[in-house]
Amino acid sequence: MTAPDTALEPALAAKPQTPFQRFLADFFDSKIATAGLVVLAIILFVAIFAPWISPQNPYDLSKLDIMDGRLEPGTKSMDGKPFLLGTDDQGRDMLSAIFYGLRTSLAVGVTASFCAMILGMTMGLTAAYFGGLVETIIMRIVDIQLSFPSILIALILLAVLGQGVDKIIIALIAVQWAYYARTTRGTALVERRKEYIEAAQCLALGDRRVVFRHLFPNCLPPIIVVNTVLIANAIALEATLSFLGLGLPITEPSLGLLIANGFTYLLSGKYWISFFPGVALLFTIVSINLVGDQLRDVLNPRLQK
Amino acid sequence: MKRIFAATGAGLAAAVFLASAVAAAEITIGLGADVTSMDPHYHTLSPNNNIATHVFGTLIDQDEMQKLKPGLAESWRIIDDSTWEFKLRRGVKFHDGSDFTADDVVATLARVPAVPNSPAAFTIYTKSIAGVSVVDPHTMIVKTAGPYPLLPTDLSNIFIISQKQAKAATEDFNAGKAMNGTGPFKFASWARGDRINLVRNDGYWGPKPAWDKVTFKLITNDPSRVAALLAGDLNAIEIVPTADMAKLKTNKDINIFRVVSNRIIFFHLDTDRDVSPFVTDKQGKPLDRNPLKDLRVRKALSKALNRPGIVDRVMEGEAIPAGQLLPDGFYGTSPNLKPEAYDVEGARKLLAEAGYPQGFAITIHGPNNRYVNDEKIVQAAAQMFARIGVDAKVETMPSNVFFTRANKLEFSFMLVGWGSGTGEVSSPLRSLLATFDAARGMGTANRGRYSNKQMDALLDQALATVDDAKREKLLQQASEVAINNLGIIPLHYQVNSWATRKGVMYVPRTDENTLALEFKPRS
Amino acid sequence: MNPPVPMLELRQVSKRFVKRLDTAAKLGNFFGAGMREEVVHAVDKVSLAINPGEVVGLVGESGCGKSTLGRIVAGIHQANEGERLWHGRVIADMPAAEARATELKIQMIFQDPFASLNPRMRVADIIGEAPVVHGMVKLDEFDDYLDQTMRRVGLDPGFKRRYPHQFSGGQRARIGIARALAVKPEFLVCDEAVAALDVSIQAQVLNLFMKLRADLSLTYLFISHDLGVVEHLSDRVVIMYLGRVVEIAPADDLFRGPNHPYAQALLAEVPRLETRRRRFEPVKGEIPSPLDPPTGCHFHPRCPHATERCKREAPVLREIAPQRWSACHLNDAT
Amino acid sequence: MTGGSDAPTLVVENLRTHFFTRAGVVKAVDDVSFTVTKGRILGLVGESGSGKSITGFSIIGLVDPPGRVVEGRILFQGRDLASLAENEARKLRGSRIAMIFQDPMMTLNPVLRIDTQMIEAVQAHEPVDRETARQRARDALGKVGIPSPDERLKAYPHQFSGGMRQRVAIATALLHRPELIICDEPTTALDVTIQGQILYEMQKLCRDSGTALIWITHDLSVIAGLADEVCVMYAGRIVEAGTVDEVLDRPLHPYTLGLIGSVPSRNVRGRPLAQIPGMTPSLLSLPPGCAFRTRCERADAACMEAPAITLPLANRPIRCVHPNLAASS
Amino acid sequence: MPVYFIRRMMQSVLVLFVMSLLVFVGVFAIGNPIDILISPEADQHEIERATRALGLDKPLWEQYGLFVVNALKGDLGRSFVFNIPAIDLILQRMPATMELAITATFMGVLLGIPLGMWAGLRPESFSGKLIMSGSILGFSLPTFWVGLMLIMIFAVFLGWLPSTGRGQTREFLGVHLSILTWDGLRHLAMPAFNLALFKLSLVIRLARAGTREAILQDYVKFARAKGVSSRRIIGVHVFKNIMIPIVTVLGLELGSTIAFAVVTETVFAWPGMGKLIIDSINLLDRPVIVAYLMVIVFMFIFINLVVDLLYSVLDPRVRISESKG
Repeated sequence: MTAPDTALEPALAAKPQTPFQRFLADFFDSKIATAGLVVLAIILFVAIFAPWISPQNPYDLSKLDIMDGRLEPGTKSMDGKPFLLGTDDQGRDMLSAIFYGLRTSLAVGVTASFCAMILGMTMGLTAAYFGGLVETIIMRIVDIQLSFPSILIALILLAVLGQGVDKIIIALIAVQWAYYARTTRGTALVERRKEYIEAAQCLALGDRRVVFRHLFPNCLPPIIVVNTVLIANAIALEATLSFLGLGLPITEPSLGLLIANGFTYLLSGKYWISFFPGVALLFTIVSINLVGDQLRDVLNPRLQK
Repeated sequence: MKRIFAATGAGLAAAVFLASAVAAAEITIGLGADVTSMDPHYHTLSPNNNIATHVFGTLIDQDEMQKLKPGLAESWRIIDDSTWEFKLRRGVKFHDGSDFTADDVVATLARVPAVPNSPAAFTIYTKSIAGVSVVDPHTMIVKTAGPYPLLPTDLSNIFIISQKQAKAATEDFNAGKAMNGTGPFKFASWARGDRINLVRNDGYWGPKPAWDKVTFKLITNDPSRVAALLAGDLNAIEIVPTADMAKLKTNKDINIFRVVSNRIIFFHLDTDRDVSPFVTDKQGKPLDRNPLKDLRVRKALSKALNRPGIVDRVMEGEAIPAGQLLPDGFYGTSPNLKPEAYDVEGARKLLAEAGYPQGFAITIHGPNNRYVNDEKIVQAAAQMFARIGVDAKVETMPSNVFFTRANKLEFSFMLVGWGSGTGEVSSPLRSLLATFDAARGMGTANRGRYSNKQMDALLDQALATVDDAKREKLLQQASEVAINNLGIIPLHYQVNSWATRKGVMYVPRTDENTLALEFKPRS
Repeated sequence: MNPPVPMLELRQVSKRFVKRLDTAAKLGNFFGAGMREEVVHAVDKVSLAINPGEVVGLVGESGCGKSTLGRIVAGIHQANEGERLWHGRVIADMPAAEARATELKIQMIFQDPFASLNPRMRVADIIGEAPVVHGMVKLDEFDDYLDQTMRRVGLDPGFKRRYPHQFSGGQRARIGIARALAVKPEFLVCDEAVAALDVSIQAQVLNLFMKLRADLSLTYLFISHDLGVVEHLSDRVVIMYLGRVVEIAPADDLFRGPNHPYAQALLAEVPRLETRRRRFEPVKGEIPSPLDPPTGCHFHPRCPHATERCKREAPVLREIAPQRWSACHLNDAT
Repeated sequence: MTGGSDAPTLVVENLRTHFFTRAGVVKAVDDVSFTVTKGRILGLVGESGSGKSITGFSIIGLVDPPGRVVEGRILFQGRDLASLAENEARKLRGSRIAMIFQDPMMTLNPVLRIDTQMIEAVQAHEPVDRETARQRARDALGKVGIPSPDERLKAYPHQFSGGMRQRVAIATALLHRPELIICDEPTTALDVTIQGQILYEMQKLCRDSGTALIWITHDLSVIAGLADEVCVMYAGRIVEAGTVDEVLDRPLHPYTLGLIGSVPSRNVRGRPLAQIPGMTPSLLSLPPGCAFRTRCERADAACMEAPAITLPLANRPIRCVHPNLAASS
Repeated sequence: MPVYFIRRMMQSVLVLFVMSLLVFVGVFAIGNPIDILISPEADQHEIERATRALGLDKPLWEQYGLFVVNALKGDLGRSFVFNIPAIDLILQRMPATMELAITATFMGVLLGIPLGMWAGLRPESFSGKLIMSGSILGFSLPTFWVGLMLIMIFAVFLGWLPSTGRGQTREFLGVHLSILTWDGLRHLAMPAFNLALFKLSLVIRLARAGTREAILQDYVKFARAKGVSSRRIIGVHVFKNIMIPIVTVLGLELGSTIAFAVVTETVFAWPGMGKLIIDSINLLDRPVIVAYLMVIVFMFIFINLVVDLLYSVLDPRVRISESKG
């Protein structure tokens, strides 16, 4: 009567998936999200290999010739090189500039969000796990920070710090860490009350082990979702700050700065200086958001079955 | 089409009325910089002065080429080196109907230093005055501390208020209560940051303004301003963005008016210190001596600049290559000074002669929101320096940071500009190139700490010479010394431009002022 | 003859959950806002002794504190007051290493087969983590040990590389049991361990519990709201109401004739297969909020026999017959 | 299989409700037939995934996509509900047929007051003014034993306990004196003493007003005390039906037998329970033939054919080729 | 309730203190306002006079102390540039920004909720997917770019709407509002839409997610079982439930809408606070920066208060909690 039942449900037995495989299968279920991921992959490839695939190094001023400035897409330079997407006012090949700009934008967005994630997650986990005064202090700071518009914080911070990739990354981290801290703490508080954590405590596993082996991995999914959204936000915010004249140095333009530079030429019909970077930015943010949306759905425990 | 759209709406009567009134005698002008105060003596800032020029009069006016011409003073003469007599215009009335007399001038001069909290007072134009005496209501004597030939020029910047407003506070002007001048337009209203409304002063002593009502709209964003003009919301705009110039020129509905300005764009360079912070060898190690102290190096850098290229590509033709401090024809400019020709080979040779055959590395600093295309010019220059082996890095920043750092002498090589409000060459010579002497107000903007005894002597002499012809000679000599020695590297003069809807004409001005009086319907 | 030393004993254990006032609230009170700390007496001075090999059922309705009591026994919650003894020794006073060893002897089986397993760990890790961390098995023996543990609870060791979501509810319950068994416990606290399972699966798991008890001579504290399950499994039954124990009795005696009015009501309400088309005559009233429990005897508002005294005075748990304890003033009268 | 003398309130014939998911067609309800008579209680028993709840939803017409009633007739007082237009069906819902759900914490809209939710239920079927509707709601609350109904009408659901909310749901169901109430495990989430109260109310209601009741549950013990007839469901099909006494005392189907054996109170204390081996199969991948085959001790080659409903004894429909006739003697 | 206020007040005082300190140190670190404001021809004497006039000759801590003392008296200082009380300057500009932000929020709500609910009710339909794709675009497009595109299309090419500026205003309760005139409305339309785009996308997503979740809830099924019409279920049961997150998020977003007006105001030359803060940062007009931040913080506190109150109205489960959330 008490014979061990070894028969697993056939449906389950047929597909021995790891959570990751299951996650992949769910993810690719949506065509539009898959398309987003493909676009994102192309963008990432371009960004990473920009120095090897760009016709020109747009960041090296000695490679530019101002006499090539503002050429229309498809025209040839003075020494015969074609400019597929035209040039900007400095004679920068727009195609190369977009490749490099993607690189900068993504680097800024990803680095800033990643650093903010590390900082925010540490803070959030610390707050959730220790509780008490530590939690009160951390969460007050988070509250204060979140009760203030991000763009203003970035604006003032950048005014103080000055320009530069490092500066804008610092500003973006300062703006974003609080979101991670809040999300992490919220999730950690929910997960902490779950029975598997109690089980781990009951098994007399050490605090650190409980936090890092049990609590932390289960807090990750919402943070990953927040992360994709915030990377997109960081890229858009950087573009906006560049538009407002703060942010990156002019010689190493990100997509936002390229748009801002071309902005002045829009009404004069030289659309390509602003338009193509705008399209690149659009594709980047949309694809990240598409992927993020799908991640949200796939990782949402309530929609999971 | 717009009319039709408006007429279908609820505000039908008002819209039609407004629309027809525009055709009659109204003009709406888009301004590119914000007006901070209505007080004519609070802050010497071009947008403020521009509005004040409409409402208030000055003893001496500047014409469109900044030549002095009689204003509220019909004539003036020198009695001795430090005594001037002014004959005031008769029959001039303030907007409130009271007569203009010498007492108003006295009251004005007394108010100028008494405006509280001014961040940039008009006292820079009155400090030479030692005493004023009224001979009769229309004659007055002004005594200066020493020989001071620039008195008329300075006075052309002082707006005369009525003695009734002698004690008025800045707030009273801002609220419009004290806006009582002798100018061609009366103040009507000011919506801060948005618009200023003026109405015609029918009792104006000079030529009758063409407009019953003038509206200045403040649209600091360049494309927005152009768009507003194209959309027909504005009749005219100032500071036409260079980027849009080409397109606007081909637009049949738009007229463009351009004139060279009194603003020069140039590079200031550290010719003082033996080790300059941003000049290094190509590996980034400090050099044992500062190459910028070597005239040959400066010359090489100047030759490396393709001025016509910058004018054509960066400035879209809206600039003129510069060879000295003010465009030819301005008082004190030298006919002998011409823009340096673009000569890469010559530049390389000079560098080699100076001991830098491989070049060196330098960082060019510049503001990114102060001058037309400032950021782009710096980049273009960096490109050009790269061609003669000088590795130039570019660092631009908002002007608030830039000027604070520049004043602390943190830079080695920087892009700056200078507009001569006085319209003559002593202004840039004194501020940019004279040896720094804070107490005397010499070299106040000499951020390269250029110092040349010969130039200093010539300038001092000129500033004490009241005779115009003699002074001009001295100023020309001083210019030649400073420019040939490359105390600064001139780049170009900006071109001031205005764009109007078809049917409105403007007389472009070198001083950047946008005067409603000078807009005329095409007759 | 001295009574045997109980394996596990609780003495006057209380657990309160307090929502404290913050600075602002204190400041508000200074101006007369009249804010109070919210205190839930989840467990109120409960004493309990469990002998080796015994199965004690702990019964009560929602909010009665039975789960909290279970967690105190398992060492997950610390009691605010009172002592927990293991073979007569206070666990809190033991040296750290010994205390930890003791905690491992007391394990818990949880209710929710979904939430009680870490979704990001493989079955092998879920079961095997603790014995490895605590050095209870050598690495080269680990696989054998794991297989043996899995087989013991009726799981195919071939599935040890899988994740919890790939198992059915009943299998998950088995994984939870295997996890507890892996550290060689002597005492198991089962908190509603079968409540979430279907009847047919529930029967399998109950059978497993009984088999393990026989094989490994385990002692159980079996917490459940299902009187049928408790009746089937337990030697003795403890009934709780709003944080207090109202009756303790051997299972046979209790189901033959409950003493406490609450126990009587509870037993009367239990639907049974044997009773057909009965007329339900329910006990009146709602279960009060543990935030604001009634004065005196917590059950008095619903009790058909309540007197004035019941409103004022909380009855103590008294031994009314050998092995039978009850907390009711009615027992004083006779 | 009917025990009553009145005309049946509801006759379900060969009902099939399928869910068309990406993974395949889930036959949640597969060829289900039964009859409910006025004033009597039909128990629908099964474990999770047996299709008992979907049967309830199919009757009241609330099967959500991707689910769909694909076959069968649902005759309510002679009208076939399965063929009604949505608007016609809506008119029946809440007035002639009502339903009570499992989780009382979820069935009331948390942001609407009780009176709003009850008045809309009144006004959905009768064009009465608010005051009359409120009066009706108040009476209904009083009837299910809610004290001071006037006050409670103005309250929000969160101010009620679980038991009280279930009473409100019952009161709402009673507003139009329906002929049929479908109760989907309405006491599962409640404590024993509160369950007793609810069962009491429902029983009284059925006795007093002659409403027919379908009581869906997994708990055989509740059925034993409450129902008149019982249908046992397994994997979307009814495997056995009959009166409560017949089915519980003399189960014919091996599954019913196992189910009864699994109830602890039925067994000798401390002895192993008579369990059913294995686990409930996924509806997506049912074994061919009899769905219970893989867990059945009696299974043989004959079970590879899907068994049809047979009547081995009078009024004892069963879906099994090896009915346990010996036990029923 | 009183405790709730005390808690909010304590938080706000802390925020105000920290913000003002940061701005003081920040502006000090950026540069010297005199360098920007003064005429470059000014001599040493004039520079010193101006420095004294603006109180910048004192050490930073003393300047800050003075500011705190004055702020407690309700005086946030005078603008360096405009020489009028900074707070007046901001209050003059505030109606324009508030008008823009509130109009944008309303646009977002009025368009977003129906679209979002539609997409939530028909998640698999073409229109539902189209709405969602649109909302992702709205999320992703940088505000400034959209602003310029709007000007290009509606002002330059089509000539339907005025390109920039605020248009005619009419005074109402002492505040100049452009929403009260036809001309003003025409000017408001584009910037408000530009600013609303992000909110709109947000509302669509919230409404869609809320609807999708709500229609699966038992109470919706129960309402259907009661025979309630689907129009009432969607319009009352679902609607009231999705309003809770929307009101909360939008209320909190109103603050950042006001802040993000910086960009829209720059593009559309809208004379609001946002343009003022950018200019003030450029001119290092510290009193205005400080006063602006103070006003924003106060506004946030006020908005939070209103949101909390609204929240307790919309969601009866939430009292203005006497205990910590």
